[in-house]
Amino acid sequence: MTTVCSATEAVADIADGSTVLVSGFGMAGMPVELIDALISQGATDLTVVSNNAGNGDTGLAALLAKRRVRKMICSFPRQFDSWVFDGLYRSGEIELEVVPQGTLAERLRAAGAGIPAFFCPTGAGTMLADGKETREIDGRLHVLEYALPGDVALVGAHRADRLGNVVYRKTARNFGPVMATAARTTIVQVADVVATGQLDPEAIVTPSIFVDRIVPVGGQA
Amino acid sequence: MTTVCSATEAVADIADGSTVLVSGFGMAGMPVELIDALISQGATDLTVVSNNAGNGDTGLAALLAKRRVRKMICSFPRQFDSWVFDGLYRSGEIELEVVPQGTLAERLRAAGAGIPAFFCPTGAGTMLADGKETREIDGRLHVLEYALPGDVALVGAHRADRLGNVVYRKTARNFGPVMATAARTTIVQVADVVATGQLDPEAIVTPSIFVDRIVPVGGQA
Amino acid sequence: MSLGKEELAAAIARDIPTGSFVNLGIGQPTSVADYLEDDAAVVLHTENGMLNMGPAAVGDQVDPDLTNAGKIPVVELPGCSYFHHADSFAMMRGGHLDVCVMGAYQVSATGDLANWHTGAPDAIPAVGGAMDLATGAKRVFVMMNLLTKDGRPKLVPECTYPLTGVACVDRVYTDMATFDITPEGVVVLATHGPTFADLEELLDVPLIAATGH
Amino acid sequence: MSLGKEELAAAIARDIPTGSFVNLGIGQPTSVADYLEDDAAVVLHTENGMLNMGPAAVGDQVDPDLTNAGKIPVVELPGCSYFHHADSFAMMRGGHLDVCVMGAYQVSATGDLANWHTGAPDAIPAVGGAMDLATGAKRVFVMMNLLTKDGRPKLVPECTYPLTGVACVDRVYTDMATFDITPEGVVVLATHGPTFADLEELLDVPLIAATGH
Repeated sequence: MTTVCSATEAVADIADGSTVLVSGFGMAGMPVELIDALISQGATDLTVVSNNAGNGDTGLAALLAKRRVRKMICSFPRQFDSWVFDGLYRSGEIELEVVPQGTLAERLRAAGAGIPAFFCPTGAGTMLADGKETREIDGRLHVLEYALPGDVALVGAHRADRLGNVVYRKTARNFGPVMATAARTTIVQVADVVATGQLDPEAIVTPSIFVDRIVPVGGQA
Repeated sequence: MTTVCSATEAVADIADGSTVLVSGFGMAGMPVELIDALISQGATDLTVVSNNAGNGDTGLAALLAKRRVRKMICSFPRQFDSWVFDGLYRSGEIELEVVPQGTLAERLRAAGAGIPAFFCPTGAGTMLADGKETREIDGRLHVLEYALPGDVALVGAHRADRLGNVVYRKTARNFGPVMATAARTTIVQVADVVATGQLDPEAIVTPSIFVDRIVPVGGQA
Repeated sequence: MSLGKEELAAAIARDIPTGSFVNLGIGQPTSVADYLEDDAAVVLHTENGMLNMGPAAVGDQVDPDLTNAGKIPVVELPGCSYFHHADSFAMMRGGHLDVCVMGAYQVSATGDLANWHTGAPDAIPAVGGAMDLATGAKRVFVMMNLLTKDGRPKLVPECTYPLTGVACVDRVYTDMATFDITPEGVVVLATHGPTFADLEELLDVPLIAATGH
Repeated sequence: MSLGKEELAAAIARDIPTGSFVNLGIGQPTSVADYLEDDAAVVLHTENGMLNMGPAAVGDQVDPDLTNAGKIPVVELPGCSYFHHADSFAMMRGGHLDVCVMGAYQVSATGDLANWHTGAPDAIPAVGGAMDLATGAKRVFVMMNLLTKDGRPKLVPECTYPLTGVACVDRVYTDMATFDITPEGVVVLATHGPTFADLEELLDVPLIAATGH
């Protein structure tokens, strides 16, 4: 059952050592207000799964700067404005697991879909497959990849109804829908909350079954 | 690139021995006009993948009655109105592979997503796992299931734009979207075709990249 | 007095926690929906691709594009959503459903479920979504008569019918008693007519009295 | 005369079949879009979840929720659609993209691609969608200069940089020549300035003249 609450309430029970899935591709879909609340809340020793490793000095980068993250699992940490991560990485203060972007998305989907492992052609024969089980299927080499579940997902979305159904906006959708399925507790920040029945049932992207907490944060709706 | 054409044109090149994916759950989403065209076209020795094995005497049941289908792969062949299939099965005139409904959907999705095989908890320890590779992962037994691609998908949908983007209607969506991704050639029948740009980009369920041929058949729009 | 089918459905409905996401199997379990109170805010899932499914459609409400898993026309409830079959079963297999209610031919003392196939040589096997539900739902409730028509127990030491799932059943609601399948054994939660001793006599399965009985 | 970057982009655009679904990699390959004719009906895919992506947004068009894979704001084209990351990469991995165009550090004579990591000990590895594209697209086009800044060939017998994908490149467009990677070997499709003999001299890779050259 989905509750509508404040960012502070929503992140209150995130424990030290949690695996936190953070949506967004660059800043599009990044749950900035939820991350700010998590920073205030103080949980540390986190593993963060997100496509990038923070941009500029806000959001995920600010969480990293506070040294709350033990390990990043992402596809593309190095960007023109990822100086916070870069510094921590070069000084050996953060672990990094690099995963091809599509494999990252598929491992998250698998976690949400009850598929513990799957064979994947991506990365076969590269250093990202080092040490992994491989198998030739239909004449092609594949890597066995495992589901990547989270304790908590922090998702930036567009709008929700009071029941907890969620829609996204344009390419800000990106990782939100798969991360929402992959965590034990899913927290979604939205620009606004509408009455149940006000969203088109054919166009709901994340049904309420995946959503535990909705945090209205205002902004573009 | 998607073409808009008649049912007869759309099915003209389906070869004997093809694997044909047929959408629908009971009659909801069943591409009746495409199946009728396939019956007229005459292709035989087919493997048909569909949730059920035909209802009454029309659609898939009519194709079966013409003895064009060598093998059915489905989750639930036996229904109150599946007398055509029942007769063929009992007289040994058709092969049957029964697959749990969710595994059927996931094998189709895997085919469309470039995942050749995945571990699945469903059916582990049952007769439907007999002879299949199994593995214990995280303390639970799983079955290795393989992707199920089709040569052709026949999909019943609601509406398309001229570019080939497709939307469905209510629970008639069912297997259409995954089958559309899983076949080399995807043929979609719709009630009507609208101008490109007339469908909400946030609500398109099957993007045009998966659709080869659109067949407007009229009816409820 | 043993419970009638409607009383059984009502008893199950009472035990479903507020706000649960629930799948009711085809046949008898469907009737549980009739006893869910509105304020229980239970959301029904139907595996053919819908959440917040409403009751059976009547008259003009009938729409061939909107059915439940038993192919019976139904209606929408506010806040409903539609999704395709792979997403629907990902929901199930991924452990997102709180409860499913299914019928059964047999349940074993360790929670094995047999409800899809009689094993008869001339039977046409048809599994549908039964294995997915049995494997995926967080809690699997079975709703059945305790005895077959010819008086044999359906709660058994080991299933003789082909299995739907291994060690997947959490609770068994029957006309004569309600049982919890636990790591310690089969616990009799409530009796409807027979005494605990009657049940021990009837069943070839060791029974544990619920605390407080 | 060797081709400038813009001429190279135009040459690639001309070779993309009408109606293709195409992904253009971050950086130089993005410029291929500027040379696609409207009547070619090419549909651009961006892996962050969109088909029928339009050109870069200008002025009021800029919307932080609508970017390409390089995080540059873009606009919609009619018939565009949005989808999540798992669906977007399923599209890629599943072989639904007709063509992708990527840059490269090195391409081997057998079509191995190295374009994500220099292998330098202090480099921060960042693969993004490069491996998915290399593995998934039906045809992989590489767009690069034939030589590094210090004059070493980038079309090599075997890649020395870490691989992005094995035997995945179909065609290599460079400032000096265009090559097809075939089961028979590296075919020189066209030369831009150097002669076939010049290329044989320059590269440590056996070359085959295209039929008709």
